[in-house]
Amino acid sequence: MNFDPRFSGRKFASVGTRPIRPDGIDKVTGRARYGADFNMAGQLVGRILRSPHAHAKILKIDTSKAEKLAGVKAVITAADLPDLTDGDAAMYDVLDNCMARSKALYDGHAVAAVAAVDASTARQALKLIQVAYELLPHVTDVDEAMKHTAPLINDTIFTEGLEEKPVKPSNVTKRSQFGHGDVHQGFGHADFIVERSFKTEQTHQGYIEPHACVANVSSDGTADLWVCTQGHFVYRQHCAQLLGLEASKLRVTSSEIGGGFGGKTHVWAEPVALALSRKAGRPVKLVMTRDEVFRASGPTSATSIDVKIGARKDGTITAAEATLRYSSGPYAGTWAEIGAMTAFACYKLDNVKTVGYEVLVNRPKTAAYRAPSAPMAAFAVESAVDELAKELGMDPVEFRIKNAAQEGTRSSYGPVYGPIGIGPTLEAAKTHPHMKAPLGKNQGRGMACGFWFNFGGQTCTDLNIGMDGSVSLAVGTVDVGGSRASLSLVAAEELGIAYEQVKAVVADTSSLGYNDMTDGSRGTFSSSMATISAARNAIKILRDRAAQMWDIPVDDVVWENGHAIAKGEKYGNLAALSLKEIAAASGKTGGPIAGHSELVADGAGVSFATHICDIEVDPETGAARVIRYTVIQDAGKAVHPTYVEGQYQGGAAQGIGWALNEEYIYGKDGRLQNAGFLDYRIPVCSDLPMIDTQILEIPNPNHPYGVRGVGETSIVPPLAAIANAMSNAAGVRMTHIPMSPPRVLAAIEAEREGRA
Amino acid sequence: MRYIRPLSIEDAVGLLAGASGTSAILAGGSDLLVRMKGGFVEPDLIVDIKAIAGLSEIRETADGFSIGAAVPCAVLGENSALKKAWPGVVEAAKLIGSKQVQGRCTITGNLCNASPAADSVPALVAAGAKAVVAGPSGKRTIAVEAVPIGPGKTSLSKGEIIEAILLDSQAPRSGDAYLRFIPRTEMDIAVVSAGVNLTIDEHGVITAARVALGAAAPTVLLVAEAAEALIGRKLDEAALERLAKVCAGACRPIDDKRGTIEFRRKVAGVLARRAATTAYARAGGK
Amino acid sequence: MVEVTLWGALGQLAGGKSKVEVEAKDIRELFRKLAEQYPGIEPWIEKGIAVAIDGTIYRDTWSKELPKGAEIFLLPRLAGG
Amino acid sequence: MAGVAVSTTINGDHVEYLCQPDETLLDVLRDRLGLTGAKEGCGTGDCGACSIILDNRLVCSCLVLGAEAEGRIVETVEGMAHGEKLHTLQQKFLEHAALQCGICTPGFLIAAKDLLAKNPDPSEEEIRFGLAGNLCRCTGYDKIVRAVQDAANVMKGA
Repeated sequence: MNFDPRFSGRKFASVGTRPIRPDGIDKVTGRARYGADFNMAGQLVGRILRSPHAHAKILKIDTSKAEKLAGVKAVITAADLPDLTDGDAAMYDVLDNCMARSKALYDGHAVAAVAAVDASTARQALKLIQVAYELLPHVTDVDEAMKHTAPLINDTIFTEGLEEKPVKPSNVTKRSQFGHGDVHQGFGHADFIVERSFKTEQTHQGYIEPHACVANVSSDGTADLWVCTQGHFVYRQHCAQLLGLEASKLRVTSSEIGGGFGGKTHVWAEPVALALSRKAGRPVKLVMTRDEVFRASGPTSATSIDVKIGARKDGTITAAEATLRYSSGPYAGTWAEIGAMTAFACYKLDNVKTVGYEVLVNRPKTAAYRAPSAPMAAFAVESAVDELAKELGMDPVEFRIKNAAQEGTRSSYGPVYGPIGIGPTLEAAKTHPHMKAPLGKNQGRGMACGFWFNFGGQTCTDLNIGMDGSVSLAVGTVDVGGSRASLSLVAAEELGIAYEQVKAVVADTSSLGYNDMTDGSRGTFSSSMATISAARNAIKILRDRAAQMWDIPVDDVVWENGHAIAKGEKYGNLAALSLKEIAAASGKTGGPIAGHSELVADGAGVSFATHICDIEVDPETGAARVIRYTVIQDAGKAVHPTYVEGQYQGGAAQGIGWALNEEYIYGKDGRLQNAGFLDYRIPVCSDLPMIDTQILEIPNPNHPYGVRGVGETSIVPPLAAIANAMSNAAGVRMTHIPMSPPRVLAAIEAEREGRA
Repeated sequence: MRYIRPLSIEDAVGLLAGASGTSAILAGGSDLLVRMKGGFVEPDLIVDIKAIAGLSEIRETADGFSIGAAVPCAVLGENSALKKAWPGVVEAAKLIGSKQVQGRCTITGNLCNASPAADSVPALVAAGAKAVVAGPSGKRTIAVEAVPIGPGKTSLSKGEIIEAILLDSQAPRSGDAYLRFIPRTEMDIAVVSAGVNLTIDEHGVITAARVALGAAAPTVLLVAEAAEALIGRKLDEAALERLAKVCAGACRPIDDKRGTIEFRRKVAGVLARRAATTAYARAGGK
Repeated sequence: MVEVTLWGALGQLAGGKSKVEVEAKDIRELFRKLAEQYPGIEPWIEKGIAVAIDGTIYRDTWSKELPKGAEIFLLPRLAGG
Repeated sequence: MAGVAVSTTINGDHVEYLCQPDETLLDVLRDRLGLTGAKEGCGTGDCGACSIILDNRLVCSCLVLGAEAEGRIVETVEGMAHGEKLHTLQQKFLEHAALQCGICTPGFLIAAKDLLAKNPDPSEEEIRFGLAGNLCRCTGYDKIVRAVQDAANVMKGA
């Protein structure tokens, strides 16, 4: 569906307003049901036994004592989840991650599970399971894992993407490369070259709701799964495949979701809960503890990145090059590839080359985290860009404006851009009052840009019009942050009715066609497209019914402002029929009125943001505090601006946490030392200032209203924006994220000593 | 597992002394329940001391204050006399965990948990606080710094309970202060911390001082040399400089997930200096 | 005939070419012909390849037409958060 | 383990239950009494999602034993609204879109209620420090702080 140019000048009736969300009341009164808030009669408590070792061969698992404990109804190991993946390597990895087969590959890797009548019995049962391990050498650092001497995590892995086929196995699963032009020649034309190496530590999405599900498998092969997920249709497919169930017989209902940010795009414990239920013959509720969430569910990659950028004296970048190494946990991933694609996407470059290496380490399987892989690449590139601007003596905003990509620019990842928003966000930053605000002692300002692709994907929506004229909208994309409100606005807009007349729900997998997950910033983009299409299909029927009611040809009926109107002089006496009137008569005019839509929502449209940030650094302790923050981002068209702002603010806050304090800390023994919210430090309320937002609206040519995805891009610039602010506040260039106080203080001291 | 809520200290002592398996005292529960959740302890007996008369009260005595073992830290902040006399101690108590945790946690529990990073302990040590210990063989009063003997270990023997923490009335022209370093603004465990308590004469010369450091060694450190660096002087730049140096030197910290040895040393000095400055001002020094 | 640009790894599988000519009217035909001409690419197509047509990225939309003179760019399929 | 019989008051109602001695009040509320408004985000007092008010004091219900509620007064998010009428804080959270996923919302509402009861006219800084025991991963706190500010203004005038 393309952008409807009629809308560029048109005032929307509903879209762009800020009503209260339909699921709000339940959420403020405690009635909303999340993953752990659902129970089934006779349910058991499921618990998972996890490896305490970073890397170990599983020699034997003795479950006999646990099975004999009174109240234990099922104990399972990998033998109860046999390999049905039929050569699908990616699914095999998912299976092995859910329940280790021959080896435990990280601290927290599941090795067995129990279902018992209550939590304390289940806990006791776990203690009775005896696992014999043979410890293997481990590696958790991405650079260490790449060395020839590193312990091999999987000796069947030979690096893909090399010119010559490797003869020895390696922890590097794949090399990827992007770019165009000739960087060697480009650097030859540069007057200034900045070359830096960076490292970022692993972070977790940090959703407040732990993974939770209730599984019920019947002996006839039908099953129900209640679960907090970003994509219940995808969970259905994966669980059905891993358990050998027919997809249509597994009904998955998505609960309210207490945060996902990419971490709930992947099955972790759900297949285990289903396997337990199958074996026990009773429903099983499985809720991860916070410790398990950190140890065994989706962190992002740790990275090591080298960047080299050259520019002429006039500020034109002549060449840019980056080598990016991303950890993917113990299974193959494509995270460095995405980093390599996004790294230089903001800029117009004649000569650019990026190389990515996917690296296995003994850490949890890497999962997507909001614009996955882009923040680390942007941290490295935008830090180097700032350094280069400094060397050139140019203002960092001007330098970026001079080199910003625009419509017609060949992107660093290949294709040529259509209309894009990087230039406008930079221009907006340049004139933003934040840029001119005075700074105090030990304070510094930084800015940085960010890019993300955004996705569309398979989407299906039902719009049913009740006989009272109210509209129920069933969508298949999980609502992670207010999309039921925005989709209701879109339905109201198309039908020409009030927002309050529409009630949006997220349908279960048996009630609606397949939908891809709510990922890649696609929720509102894709489902709004499907909603528009469904509404237009419903309008066709409404017109037809009105034509019947008037007994005139349907071609003479138009739909305007929620009414059927008979067009032409000859119908002058016919009063317009409201949606409500047509719906009331529907029983006599052909039955229920509904509109359906099944589509692949393509053309999500890339997204850009520019962030500005002020920080204050305590030079005696290295502590940094963000004192002012501004997000400027292109939304295409903001359907519900308040929730668009919310996405901008939330992404920025996550980025701030990542920049300053969040990190996975592993001991020498390869065990995670900070698997809790006490020492995995996500920002608290008193850590942050208000986060100002500026929404730009550069219509996406591929959406009828011009909507772009907005969910992810806002996490991309903060790491670099804060590093650049740190450089200006404390005079140190931090190349290691997070910029925790010990690291900052050490850098300040080194700088002092260097100067002395 | 049994949960018992005795009504007298004698009953509590009797229960604990007579217990055969592992037993735990429950006041605020903010350490105990976390350890139970993590599976680190599975007590056979939990003795909830909150129903014992007097243990949930702060009493003003002839000598100063007696803070019952079950008084939540939030209550310390609501006692204006205590806040006026010992602002540093109250600040420290109100830094533990969150508002929610402060509604439950106690300074006695913070002391008995024997974490090197306990927030209220350096402030109590600087203030010269004492602990009243009730046990099978009667009551005794010991210095607070004598309670923790190593991470997670105390000098209390089986059946002993700390019933109250005693603070003297603050001497004239005195002031205390406590500062800790955490990476966030709230909700963290101290990476390193410093408590300072000073008395000055009418000329602003320091006549008495106690300086204690937290998270700088296996147990709280009372740094005598730091006090010596201050006594007999005004709190000028040179005194502060020496204080910082002595404190940094006195630390025996470790590298861990919360900070490095080097960082803790440097910041211990910085915090001691800043806390001394505040304590001095509170004592009326200029 | 459309000119298709391949990304690095894919180019290696096409005999080191970064651009190939394919007679195809839509994405489905493009994938089929590519797999015929360069069998090494087939497993990648199975795993999922995205096609950028004049800068707009499409995933599995087989029926999407490839307009004459359009810029066709193959990209790895991405994950999102 | 022998169960402990508890008689208590929850949201103004007299409630009796039997619980295990090691069972937290959070588990009792959620699993025995069906009051799932309080959430378990961590179980260790670090996230505030299980916040309740116990005898007028804000606490994490994951750090309270069910047995301890004997004879005490418990307030949860389920008791904030009166019939159809939402508490001002609830209304303001909706109006300001102070929730995205909403999992932290009950804890924030309870903490904010406690904050405003003790300090009816808090500064932004006092709100931020007053709510620092409640983690939110979606909003960046901006809209939560604004909702509390607005609610404080309305409640002062009432």
